[in-house]
Amino acid sequence: MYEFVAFYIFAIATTILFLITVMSKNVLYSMTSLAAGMVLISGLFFLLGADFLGVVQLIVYVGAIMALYAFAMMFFDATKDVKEKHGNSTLVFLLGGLMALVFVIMFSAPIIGENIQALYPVGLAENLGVSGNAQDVGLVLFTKYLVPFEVAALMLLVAMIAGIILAGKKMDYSLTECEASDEELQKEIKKEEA
Amino acid sequence: MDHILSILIFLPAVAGILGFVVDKGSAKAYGVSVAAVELLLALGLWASFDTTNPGMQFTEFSPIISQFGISYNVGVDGISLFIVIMAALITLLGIILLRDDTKNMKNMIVSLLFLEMTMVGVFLSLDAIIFYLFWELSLVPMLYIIGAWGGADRVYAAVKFFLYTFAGSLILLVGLLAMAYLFHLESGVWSFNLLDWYTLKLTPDQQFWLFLAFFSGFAIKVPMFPFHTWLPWAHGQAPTIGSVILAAVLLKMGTYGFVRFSLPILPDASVTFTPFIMALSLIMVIYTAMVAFAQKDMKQVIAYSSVSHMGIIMIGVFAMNAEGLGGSIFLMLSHGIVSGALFMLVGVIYERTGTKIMEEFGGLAAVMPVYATVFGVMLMASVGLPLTIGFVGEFLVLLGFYKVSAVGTILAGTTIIIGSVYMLALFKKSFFGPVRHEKNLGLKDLDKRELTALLPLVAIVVWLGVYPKPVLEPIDNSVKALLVQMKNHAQLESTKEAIIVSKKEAK
Amino acid sequence: MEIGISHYLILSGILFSIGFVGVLRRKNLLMLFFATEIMLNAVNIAFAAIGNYYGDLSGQMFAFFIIAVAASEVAVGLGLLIILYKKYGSLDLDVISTMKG
Amino acid sequence: MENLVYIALFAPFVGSLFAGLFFARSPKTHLVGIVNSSLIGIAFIASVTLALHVAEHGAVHVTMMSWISAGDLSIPFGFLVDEVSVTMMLVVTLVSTIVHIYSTGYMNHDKAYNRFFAYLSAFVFSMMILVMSDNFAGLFIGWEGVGVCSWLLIGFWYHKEDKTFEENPSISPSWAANEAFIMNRVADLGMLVGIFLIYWNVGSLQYDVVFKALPHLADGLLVSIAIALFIGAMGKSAQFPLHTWLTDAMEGPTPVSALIHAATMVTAGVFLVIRANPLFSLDAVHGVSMFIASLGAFVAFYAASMALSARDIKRIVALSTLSQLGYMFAAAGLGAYWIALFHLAAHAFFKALLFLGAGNVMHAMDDELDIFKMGGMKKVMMGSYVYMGIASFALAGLPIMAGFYSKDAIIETAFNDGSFIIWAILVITAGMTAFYSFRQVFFTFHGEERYKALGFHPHDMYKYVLVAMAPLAALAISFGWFMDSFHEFITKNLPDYEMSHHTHDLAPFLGTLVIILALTGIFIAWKKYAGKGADAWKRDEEFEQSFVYKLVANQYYVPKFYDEFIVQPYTIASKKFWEIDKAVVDGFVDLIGKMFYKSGDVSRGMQTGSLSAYLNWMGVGALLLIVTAAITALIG
Repeated sequence: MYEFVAFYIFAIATTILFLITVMSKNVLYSMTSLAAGMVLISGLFFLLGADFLGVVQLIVYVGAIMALYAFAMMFFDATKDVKEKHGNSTLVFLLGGLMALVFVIMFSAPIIGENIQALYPVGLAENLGVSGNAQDVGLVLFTKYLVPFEVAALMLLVAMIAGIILAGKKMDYSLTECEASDEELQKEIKKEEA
Repeated sequence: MDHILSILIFLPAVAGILGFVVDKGSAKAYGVSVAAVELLLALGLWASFDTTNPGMQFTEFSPIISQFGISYNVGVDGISLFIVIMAALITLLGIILLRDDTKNMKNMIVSLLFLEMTMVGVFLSLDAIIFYLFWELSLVPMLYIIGAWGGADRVYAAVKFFLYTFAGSLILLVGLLAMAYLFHLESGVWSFNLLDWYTLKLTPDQQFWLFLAFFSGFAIKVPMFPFHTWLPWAHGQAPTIGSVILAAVLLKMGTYGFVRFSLPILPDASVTFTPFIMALSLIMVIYTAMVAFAQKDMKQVIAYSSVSHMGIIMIGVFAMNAEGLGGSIFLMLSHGIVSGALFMLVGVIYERTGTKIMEEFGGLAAVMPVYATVFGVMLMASVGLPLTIGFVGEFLVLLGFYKVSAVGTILAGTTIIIGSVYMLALFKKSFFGPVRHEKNLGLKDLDKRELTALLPLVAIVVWLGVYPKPVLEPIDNSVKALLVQMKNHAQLESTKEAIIVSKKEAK
Repeated sequence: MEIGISHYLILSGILFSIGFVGVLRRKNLLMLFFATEIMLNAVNIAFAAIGNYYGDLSGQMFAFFIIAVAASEVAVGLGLLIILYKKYGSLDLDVISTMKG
Repeated sequence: MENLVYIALFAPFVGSLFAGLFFARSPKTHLVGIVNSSLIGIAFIASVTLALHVAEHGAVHVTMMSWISAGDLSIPFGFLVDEVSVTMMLVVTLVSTIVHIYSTGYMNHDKAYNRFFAYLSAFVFSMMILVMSDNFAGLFIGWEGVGVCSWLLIGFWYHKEDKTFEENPSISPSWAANEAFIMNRVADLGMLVGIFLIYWNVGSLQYDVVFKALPHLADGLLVSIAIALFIGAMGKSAQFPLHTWLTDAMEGPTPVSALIHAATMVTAGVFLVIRANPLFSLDAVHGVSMFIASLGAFVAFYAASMALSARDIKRIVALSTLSQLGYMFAAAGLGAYWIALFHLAAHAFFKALLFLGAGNVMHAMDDELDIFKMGGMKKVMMGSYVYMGIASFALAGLPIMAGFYSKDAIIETAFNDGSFIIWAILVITAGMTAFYSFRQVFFTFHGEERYKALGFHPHDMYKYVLVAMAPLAALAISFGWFMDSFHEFITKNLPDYEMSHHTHDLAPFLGTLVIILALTGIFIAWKKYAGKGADAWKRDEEFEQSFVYKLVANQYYVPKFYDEFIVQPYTIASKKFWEIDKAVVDGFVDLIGKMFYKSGDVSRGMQTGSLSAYLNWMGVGALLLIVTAAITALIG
């Protein structure tokens, strides 16, 4: 009963919050509701017994990614309403609705393949005398998924460097197309000289 | 002699790669010498070939992907031996005939050498995947030859040639994979080895669909009516050497495919489809011969005549007796030699006058007597005059097919009438009558380079016309073995009846 | 009332569709990023749910990697967005379309 | 003896190679003419020796080597010299020798003198293969070989331009050559079918094997084989309806017409029927044989009627050849094979003589062919006049002459067989033959000297040429005297044909009837055409407007018919097919290609460059994929 209530609360709340994210004209509202939705999703993870994942979700998504968005927002004009064209929104909702419908049909249909066996069953760590989700995850992550994990680490490093280079250095100049901004710069310089 | 087949296949390829570093001026000499070595090797193969053994000889086998039974597997028998020799010969003579001022000579030589590799590879491979590899690779050099050295519409022609034949061979590939899958189902192991496939007994229903898949690949290559329209375009736009090799060797890949794949693997379906093939072939023979008669361009006449003759070859392949099948393989050789020579001859006059339209000529016999004589010999071989190479094959094919259908043979036999109609009309328009243009009066007769390329062909035309035995005997042996294998392999009684290895046995 | 895997999957599908609608509807690049995040999270839920259902940790593992990918995507993507904004002064997709066929 | 067979066979071939390979491009040299003539002469001498040997010891059979062997089929190059083939060999080599010698004079002024001898000797070689071969495939080699040589030689003056049908019914040498080749090929197809039938039912193509097996075959099959082979014979021997090429073949040089289109090649069809007599004399194929005889009689009359009005000196002779071939077929069809062969030989001699004489006239008249432009030429061309006179007497079948014996025998055969219609036609034709051949002689050599007014300066042929023609003249006169010994010689191999007593008793009467008719024909010709003075220039214009004259003069409109109903429709159909090929067959292929281009063009609109549009499309695609996946999952 407890799970039932918790699931529905989380589910309905995330749905509403994400709908706000998608529909809102204001970037700030969108971002805020997105962050809130993320938090609630971590709740779902806890419900599913994926404690570690829930924590990671909280730390990485809400802590890191949303913070990144928030900082990025400073470069843009966040107060302005986002201009949207709603010319073919019926098509969009039709597609989205159809998609949702298909998913619902798909997933509510009896699940086929009952004979699938777990490759890395929960409770692996119990053999070692310890228990808990974090322990299980650690065991699998650093044995079977060691190479992907390291690759992911490398990817994050590369992404970090890329982010820094793209956004960080020489914030005044455009790195890709210089001519336009150069002219502007020169104009400004001339103005200053004058 | 251990790895002679591999040497035969890869010598031109290696030489082709080395060809990139050869000096521009000596490219032709390089090409000639490589092709000559290749021809000598092929002749050496013939010399050490055991003519009494109908099976595969000089086989080489080394696995490539053993899980799927894909292996490098080559071998030669009486059926493929002479086609390989012909391919080597035609390539050599074609290179000799190249003009010294051909642009990008080096690239041309390299393309030709690669083409030679693929041609030899197709005829020697005994593994379906290797076969398919060479089969598709052969398109690439040809595409370049047409697309780079061709006439005004060369790109259209090259693309049409490529896409058309490529589309067909993709279906062939599906057929080959399906065949391997069926083999796997039956025997539990994967194998693309042709000789393994020969042992597989398929139900007539399976054979039906596989035959259709094989047919679409091979028939477009042959090219059978109504899939022939890429050919006039390709010939019309290709440079002389391209047309020569296309007509002489590349088309034979289609009929060879029928002989090597469709007949022995799918004997029941082959017999079931015989009326269908016969109908298409007869249309090919008569219809394209008539179209050839309507042409104004000399090269197009010969292009369409190629289609018409390929129809006769197809009829022979599906005669299902030793006479017809042996004859059709001989006819492949003879058509290769004759049509190759005819395209060379057209190239000669095109180089001199810059036109191939027959109306522009007239009276060439007086201006270029040697040229006219060589053309005349080839013309007579083309219309199947006895004691020329053309007769032996045509006679045997018609003789063999008579057993299958008398009416069909009479209709196919009209080729000797309508074939001579368009060829003689061509000859009359261009060689007889008064010289129509002043400028044609000063045309030079064949020079040494052209004679070197053409006289061997004339000699072969006469030699194999008078004494075809050295070639016909190994072919006959292998063909009989093939028919025996088909007969043992057939599922239906009616098929067994239709296949006649020897009449004595039939009685 | 038992909450089964279907519930989670349906929720995941609905959230994914919401993200999908966002992707289709929004013209602002930043909003597109948000929508993408929603879709990624929806998938994460599905992974976690299925993993839970089968008692297998692989689902969670994939969710981890997805989070890692999402993080790097945001890092690079935001950098690109800033450059785009500086160049065009806007993040509207219709404004920055250059590859017309 | 074996060597002699090879000498007889290959001497002409050597000559052909000699002229063709070594002298093809060198200027005219008499060496070629002399060497080739002597090589053919050697072949003749070898043939004579062989004939003597055969007469004494029987047939010589040699096998040189195997030619084609595939499956069960095995065809050797085998040569059979028996009574029949040696007769043909004698005729061929003798006439060829004389024609070769004649040609050294006739072709003296021609640039392509060497080439001519190469072709002519090649023809003799092919003809020798044809008659000497011991199997049907070998026969077919010669059959096609003579066809090609005939094509080369008819088109010898290939440089002449095409004329309209009204100007020159043969259009041009090259056209006539092609016509001859193609028409022969039509018949060759029949022959090939016959060969196929024989092979699949007998298993061999050797004459002896085949003939031994024939009685065991089914009746229907035998009839088919006979019909197929006879179709082949019809083409080569120019029987109706495949006859038009023969008159057009006169475009070739006259020695060619004499050798190929009168004496030897055109008789190949008759030879085939004689050779295959075990087949044609079977009861089962009696119908076919009767058809052969009837067709022969019809052609005899049909050709003679056309000859009545022809004005072209060579056409007259060609048509008379056609007519005489009809006689031969009539005899062969009625079972009198040896008489057919006898007439074949006799005809070869006098017809060659006639042609060579006509050649002399042409030579003298600068290749003018119209007999209306000649007349009274016996003064200037005494030698040719005598020769042509002798040949015409022989052709008309007057007593003592060769033609009398052979033709009379054929007419008697028809009478004996009880085929009175054939008999009547042949008798009437004999009268017509006498008329037209002497019409030609009188027009040319007697009467008003019209050529003078037209500015010709004729002179007779070289002396040595005239001397060389003498053997032919001698044989044209005397060949008939050897009828009995020939009969004895040939019936060792061919079935004898016995006249009934009734016929035998009536023979003198029948002979006289024929002679009277012939003499009447000659007399009418004399009355009408040998006159002098102004009358000689006049032509019966009223008659020339009549339907019958027009019909005959236009060769019964058969060439017109062929042109209208075969050549033209074929050409039009070819062009239509080409258009169909381009528009429909190729068009369909291009349509597929265009479809792809078009779809690309249409879908190019999707590339708006706007990312959101792309995303929309991606959404559609994703949805489609998911739907597909869902449906597959549901089905599976």
